[in-house]
Amino acid sequence: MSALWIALIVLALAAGGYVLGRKRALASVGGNTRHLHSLPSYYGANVAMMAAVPALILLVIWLILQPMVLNRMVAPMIGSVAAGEAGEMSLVMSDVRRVADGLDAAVDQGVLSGAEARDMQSDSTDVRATLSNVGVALGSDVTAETLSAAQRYRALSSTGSLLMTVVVLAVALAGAITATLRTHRDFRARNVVEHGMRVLLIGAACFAILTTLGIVLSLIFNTVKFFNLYPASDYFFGLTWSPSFGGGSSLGILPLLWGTLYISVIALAVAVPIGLFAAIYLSEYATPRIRAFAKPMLEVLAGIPTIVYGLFALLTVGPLLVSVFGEGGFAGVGWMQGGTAVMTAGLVMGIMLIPFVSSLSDDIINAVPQTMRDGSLGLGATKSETVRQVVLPAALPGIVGAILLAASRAIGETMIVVLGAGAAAKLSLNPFEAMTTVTAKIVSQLTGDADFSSPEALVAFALGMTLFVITLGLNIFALWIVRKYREQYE
Amino acid sequence: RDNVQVAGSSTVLPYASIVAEAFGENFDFPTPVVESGGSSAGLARFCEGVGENQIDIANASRAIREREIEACAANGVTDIIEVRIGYDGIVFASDINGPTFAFTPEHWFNALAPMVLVDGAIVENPYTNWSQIDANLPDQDILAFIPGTKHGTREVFEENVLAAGCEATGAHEAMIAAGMDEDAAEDACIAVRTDGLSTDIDGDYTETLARVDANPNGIGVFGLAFYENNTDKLQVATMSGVEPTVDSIATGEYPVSRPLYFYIKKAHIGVIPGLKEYAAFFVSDDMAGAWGPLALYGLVSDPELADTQAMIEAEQTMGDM
Amino acid sequence: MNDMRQIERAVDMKQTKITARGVQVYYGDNHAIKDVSVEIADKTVTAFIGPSGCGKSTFLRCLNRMNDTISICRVEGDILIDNEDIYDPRVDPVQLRAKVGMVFQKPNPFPKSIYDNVAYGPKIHGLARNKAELDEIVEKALRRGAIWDEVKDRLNAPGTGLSGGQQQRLCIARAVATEPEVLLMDEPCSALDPIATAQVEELIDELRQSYSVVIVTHSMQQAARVSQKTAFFHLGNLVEYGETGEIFTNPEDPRTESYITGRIG
Amino acid sequence: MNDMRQIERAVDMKQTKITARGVQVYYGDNHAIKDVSVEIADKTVTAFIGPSGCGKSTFLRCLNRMNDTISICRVEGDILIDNEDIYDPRVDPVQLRAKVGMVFQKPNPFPKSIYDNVAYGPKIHGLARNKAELDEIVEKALRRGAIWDEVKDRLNAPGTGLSGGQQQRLCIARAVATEPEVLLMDEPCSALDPIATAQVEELIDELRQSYSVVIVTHSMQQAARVSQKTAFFHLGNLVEYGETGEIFTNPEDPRTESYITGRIG
Amino acid sequence: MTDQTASQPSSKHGSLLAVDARTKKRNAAETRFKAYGIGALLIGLFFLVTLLTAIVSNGSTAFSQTYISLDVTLNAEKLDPNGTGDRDEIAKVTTLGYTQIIAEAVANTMAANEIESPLPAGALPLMVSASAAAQIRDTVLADPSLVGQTVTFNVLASSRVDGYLKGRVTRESLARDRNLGPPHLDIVDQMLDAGVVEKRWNLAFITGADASESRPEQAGIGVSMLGSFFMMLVVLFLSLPIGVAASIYLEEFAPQNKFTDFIEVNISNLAAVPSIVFGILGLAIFIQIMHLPQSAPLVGGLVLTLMTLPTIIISTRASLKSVPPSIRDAALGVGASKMQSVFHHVLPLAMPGILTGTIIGLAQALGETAPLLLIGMVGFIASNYPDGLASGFLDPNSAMPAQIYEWAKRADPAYYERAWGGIIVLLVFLMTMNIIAILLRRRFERRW
Ligand SMILES: Nc1ncnc2c1ncn2[C@@H]1O[C@H](COP(=O)(O)OP(=O)(O)OP(=O)(O)O)[C@@H](O)[C@H]1O
Ligand SMILES: Nc1ncnc2c1ncn2[C@@H]1O[C@H](COP(=O)(O)OP(=O)(O)OP(=O)(O)O)[C@@H](O)[C@H]1O
Ligand SMILES: [Mg+2]
Ligand SMILES: [Mg+2]
Ligand SMILES: O=P([O-])([O-])[O-]
Repeated sequence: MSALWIALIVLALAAGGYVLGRKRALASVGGNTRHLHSLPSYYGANVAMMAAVPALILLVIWLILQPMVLNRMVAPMIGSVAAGEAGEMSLVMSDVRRVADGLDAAVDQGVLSGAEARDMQSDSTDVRATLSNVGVALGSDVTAETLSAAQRYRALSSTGSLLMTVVVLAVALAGAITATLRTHRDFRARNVVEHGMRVLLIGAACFAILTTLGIVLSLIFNTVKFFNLYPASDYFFGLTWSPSFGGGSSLGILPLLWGTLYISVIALAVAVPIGLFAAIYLSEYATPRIRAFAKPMLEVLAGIPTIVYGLFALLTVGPLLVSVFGEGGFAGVGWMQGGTAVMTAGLVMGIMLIPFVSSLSDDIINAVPQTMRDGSLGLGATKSETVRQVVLPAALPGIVGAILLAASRAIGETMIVVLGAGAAAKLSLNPFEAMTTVTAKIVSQLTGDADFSSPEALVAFALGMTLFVITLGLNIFALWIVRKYREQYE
Repeated sequence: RDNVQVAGSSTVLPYASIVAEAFGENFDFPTPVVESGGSSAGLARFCEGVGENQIDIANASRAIREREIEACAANGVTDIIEVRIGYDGIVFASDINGPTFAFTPEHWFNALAPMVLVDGAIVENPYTNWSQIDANLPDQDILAFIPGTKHGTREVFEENVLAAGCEATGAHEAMIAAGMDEDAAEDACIAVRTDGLSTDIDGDYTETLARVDANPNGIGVFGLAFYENNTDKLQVATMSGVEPTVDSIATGEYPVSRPLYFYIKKAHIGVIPGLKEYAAFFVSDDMAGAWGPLALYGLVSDPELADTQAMIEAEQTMGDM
Repeated sequence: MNDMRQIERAVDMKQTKITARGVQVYYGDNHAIKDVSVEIADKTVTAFIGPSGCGKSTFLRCLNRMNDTISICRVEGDILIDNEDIYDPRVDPVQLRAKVGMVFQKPNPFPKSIYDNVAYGPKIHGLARNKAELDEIVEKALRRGAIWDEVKDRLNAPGTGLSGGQQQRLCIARAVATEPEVLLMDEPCSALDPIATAQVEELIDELRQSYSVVIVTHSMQQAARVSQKTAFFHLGNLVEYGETGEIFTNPEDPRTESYITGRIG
Repeated sequence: MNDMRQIERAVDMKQTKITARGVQVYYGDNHAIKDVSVEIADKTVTAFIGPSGCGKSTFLRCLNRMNDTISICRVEGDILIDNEDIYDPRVDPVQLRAKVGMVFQKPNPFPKSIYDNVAYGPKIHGLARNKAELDEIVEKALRRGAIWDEVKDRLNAPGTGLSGGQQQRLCIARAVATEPEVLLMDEPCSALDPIATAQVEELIDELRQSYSVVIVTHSMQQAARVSQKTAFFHLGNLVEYGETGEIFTNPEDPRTESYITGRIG
Repeated sequence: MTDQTASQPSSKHGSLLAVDARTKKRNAAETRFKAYGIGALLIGLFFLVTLLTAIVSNGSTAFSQTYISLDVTLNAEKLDPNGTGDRDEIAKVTTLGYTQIIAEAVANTMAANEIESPLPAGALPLMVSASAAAQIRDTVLADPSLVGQTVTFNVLASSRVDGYLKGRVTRESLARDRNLGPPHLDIVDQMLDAGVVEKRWNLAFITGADASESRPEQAGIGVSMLGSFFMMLVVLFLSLPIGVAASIYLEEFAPQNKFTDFIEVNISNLAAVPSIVFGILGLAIFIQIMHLPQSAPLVGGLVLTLMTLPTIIISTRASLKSVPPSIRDAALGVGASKMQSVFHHVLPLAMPGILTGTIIGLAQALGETAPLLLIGMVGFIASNYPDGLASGFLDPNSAMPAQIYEWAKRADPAYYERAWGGIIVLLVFLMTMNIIAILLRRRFERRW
């Protein structure tokens, strides 16, 4: 039976358990819910939980472990490479699995009978051709050893699957039955169910950790490879970034970090005041109708694909800035050489970030209790004084969160930078010069033409890792600051 | 899985997509999936291994490198068929309304190198206007949009234009004479000035076009196909007196071009339905021939196409060559 | 009805500070104040009494236009302070509220330090020229709010961490710190113990020397102790208004009588 | 100190419901309750009196572990209800709070309809088998809270749109709807007019038949009227605890005496 | 102000009708403050309008397309030389074999309308889209009996012709074009007069699939819209519950300890991870380890879920934090458990903020391209409609932003208008999604 079906049956058991548990609870008090420890639905949920959760966990673990165990059992059958390296062994094993899967598919599609698949000999049949017919890709012709290993693998795995079906369903049933038996007026069903929910909540929170782990793992190997090819000191302290195909690239991260920082700061300098003032206006001054209209409108800014912003920067904002700050421009300063500049990208990115600040802040500000405002207005404060001195401080933690989110977004943005800021990695103070950011370079090195095991391509992983570590540091710092600040306050 | 999966170069993508579309129309096989993402990323995925979950073909705008072949082999991807589909002509084009240019590699070297040879001495590049380099060139400020270092085109540009120009102007010799060793001189030849007169473009040709649009003084580096689709905005420059066309590139008269490839996992042939048929269809005369839709779109067809066809028929892998 | 009595009495020598004429208040469809006319004298304490929900707070909030903040609330009729219509479009509610201070029914300290809570009003009105002066104002206000001794050691602690009664006194201190001419107090002693109540009542008495005070209270004793005039509200109507002594000893309206002779809180 | 007296009196026949032994409460460094021991009898009304900020609310919140929600708050000592230590790790605070209801000092209705405010408790405790039963429970609770007549026509209006006193009575109704065994009331009548106060006092008297009621009040009269036992707190100490009559007529501690002979609120 | 006692000795505050100097100043500050607010809002809206105008003016032309109606003689000698009438026989003629037939059809149509041209017959099919061959071939294969007859087809004009009618292509620019020349345009002009050529509303753009580089006139965004739709389903159903659950744990239940801090820092850090890194992660975990299929909306959705989670968590936590504690107290006080107080009272009150986070998070996910690049959803992918729920999640597909990104890179300028047109469709899609959330948000919004 397929895992999906088992899961569905378990869920059906759980649903039945819910009804049963609820009924039994009510029966134990003759229908008078007052004498139950918890609401009847909690008893039902308890039975459902006990039926489904252990069984499903077991199912998942089984599905993960079974192939490993089978590998272990089948591996000795392959004599030829047994002494060889682990990598080679795993390759052969994956071939064995593929053949086994192919045999399954062939039986399913009626190309082979069950007996044929079991007894097939590699010398008498062209296994590869047979399997090709059912669309299973094999790297080479199948050896006798592989075939017999695959056949054994099939046999074992079908036994395993049968065993899995039996055990999982038994666990589900056992869970349902124990829980049902335990269902009694004094049983603390709510506590048990809530405990279960709490575990779920913790699990959800741990997703962040798993993701982080995943990111680190998917970056770390290539990062290490990169540092084997390229000296770490040059990477961390190098002042030039100029990859080249023929080798001899300079891959210093500092200009990229500088560009990232510079562009983000400008973007925030645009987005934070505009977003915050817009949020204040919307939540404190605007009529409900204006608010109902303007807030979602601003949110559209967050949904416009970044490539549009990129084009906007390249085609509209850049030339506009040049006509002001370029040579012979209105400002007559001649600071700007070309349309692509830190300023261009920063401004446009700032526009994109407006709704991040405005919408989130608006919600937070709106949530400050009216009595706070009344207190201040009652003292003869103007609305703006009330906002600045009472409402904003009360809403500060949430607003800081919104700004941090916007900052994060600014650091991670690519498209606008590529089109708006240019590809030049420079360490310069002039905001009207072209620069680039870490993320833009991650994308370009990863999708470029460089040889994928050369430092020029692998540096993308190192850049990702570095940025990750730096933002982690910044976040720890931010948390520390917020804590410290809060202690003074409460 | 019943469809062919292809990934890799965005330069090859247009051709691959034309072939895939026609393949889907004319064969009973499903239309292949052609992903872009860059030659490097495509080859990296290509080398992940053999199997249903792995791509069958990697497109590349350069030849696979030795190190990559090793990485492939380490993952069990050993039998690789290399298919050269034709050439990508690289052209220099400027705003349609501006003056006409006739370049030589020397012009470009003198325009872009940080150090050039002036009156027998290697000095910091003094040129800011094309007419200072050669009186025959129009009186226009130097402003170049060249491919960024992520692009393979950059390598071709460096070798066939800058290095050639360096050699031709005598700067290379002068550098050696000034005490540089061979490597350093080569590096110096292909270096690009950083004072803003030359801009690296990490994006695509559309970005280069947008920049030329915004700066009528700008001269951009494009693919031939891209230029041919945008003749309303761009005019092309000749190089060493040769106008870039499909023919002049095919005969090798026009110097700046690069070959385009795709790579097939032999292990997948016969297993993934339609794989071999797709590859054969790609290089068939109907598609990749001198009058096929690919050439019409701008691919410079390979004079040795027949060899390639035979190679696919025989499933000849790289090692067999 | 009260015009006649006013002429008879000595207190009436005092100028009229607030005049309300035919005031109607609606919350949406709910008619909360029905045609109330009243004259509140300067340098007097006026008490509003009446059963819960009769509209005392609502009427009080009309007097400094705090009702403006409730969108569904609509006010009709005239309210004049110093003979100026406070609902005149030229009137700036901010200036009005500086002149007419308010202590709310539910204590609502700002989530700031105790010091900042009190200093807030003086700061925005520019009552202090420097920090020392501000310190002085804060201390004086906290003393008048009868809370100085309890908080003098933790002026930087947040105002929200105080006990209920402390919060209420903090709000009183906050209101008096801005030195309004009229002080509206909505049940200022409801959460206070007798001693604190006595101190607040003393404060009210002191304020009466220079200001006009309107106080909402449920305690008849308190009304009798601190006020010179009392208004009795019932179901949104002003049933009776007059000298406090008169109202308590000799009410005209049967409803007033039944209310004050009910059990005393 | 109170042990001896307990033996002498008739009321003491009643079982002890709540026993507190050596309770200490800290808010961070602030020692808010200092070594308080007290026994609260079943079917009795116990009043906590004392100046503002002396720790009445704090101690009250200890009795149903509402202090758990204040992170900086630390409780030491033993509190037993029906001889079970409520701070025992095995005790489920939720069950405890269902048994020990609470009316807060500041009225805090849910931002839901009036009906839902009251129906919430019965719903989560499964007290009603169907809608009709629930309606009945809600009506009964609102009647007991002396607010039924005012809100019966707008049960679906939001609870937050009520007047201060109405909100307080709504919260009382909400608390009694779950039929707790012990009811803790923190100044339940502070915002109420005399008539409503009288109704709530009647309710308290009625509840005493079956439950134990603890009430915090600033009104000596109220304490005298409704309670059988009175505890006087001062600066976090339980100064005196005993028969209400005794405390008011013949206080042992000079602090108690000076407090109750101060001016009466 | 205290020292301004002038007119009325009884009132130290002065007349209410005359605004005093300090109040004037404060009111000016107030007006300024409000003006900043309006200004900020207007700036935001101005940018929005600018962007929308640019998008609409560039993209609206994608919604109409030029068609040519051709009388095609399905020459039996070419299509079925042996006269078998067998479908398989006829199928041997590839689309390339139809070029001649189309050339004849164009010539015939011209003759019928008395249009003369110096062009050789071989150059005529260039005016017709390459898709015409496939269209005719498919019709023939569906009904082999048509062979030998003359059938009227409405075929797409080539992108150059279409561009000419839309004003994008001029005679001068065509002079250098290898594909089409001014003589073709003369023909088109006359065909236009004859009513053979017509510009029509282009539904196929909204419903169609991607086309190759050589035939932009055929490309549509429909299939990738479905791809986006399935991805958004995954994102919504995973990131919203997980995000809200995580926030609830952190904000309401988590004890103050190192572990909680660790989670918290991780979450805010994930918000700053560049989206392409999520692509690397997705490639490694979902495709290489979990063996999910390439280019599948399911994988795209999973990757975008991981990317959106931090946004939702951060905004949800902020709004949970802003629910006043007295509400929690009230619930606990009537004997609700912590869990009940959160789910019954706190969560509904925090809903507006949660929905805002969801809107912003989904908007971000909907417009994101970079991570899709690595899991194979960018390129030439969409060719078929998914034929069911499972295939919608698992079959190779692209997504709207990826499609737009691809189009924007393509050489033919006809793709430029399609890229902008695609953005219009994307925005309409986004707004539909938002409106639902906004209506929900309105229901939950209240002040207390
Ligand atoms: N959440 C809190 N955080 C810090 N300190 C607190 C907190 N709540 C109360 N306190 C302090 O604990 C002490 C006792 O407060 P409590 O609220 O118990 O007083 P109370 O007797 O109820 O006063 P009142 O009659 O004014 O309500 C006071 O000093 C108060 O400032
Ligand atoms: N914000 C509001 N929205 C709707 N109705 C309201 C609002 N505030 C008060 N009301 C209604 O207006 C009437 C008068 O309320 P008000 O608060 O003035 O009473 P009150 O006399 O102050 O009572 P209490 O002594 O209980 O505070 C009541 O019926 C009340 O329900
Ligand atoms: Mg009131
Ligand atoms: Mg208290
Ligand atoms: O995508 P490319 O590798 O061809 O630049």
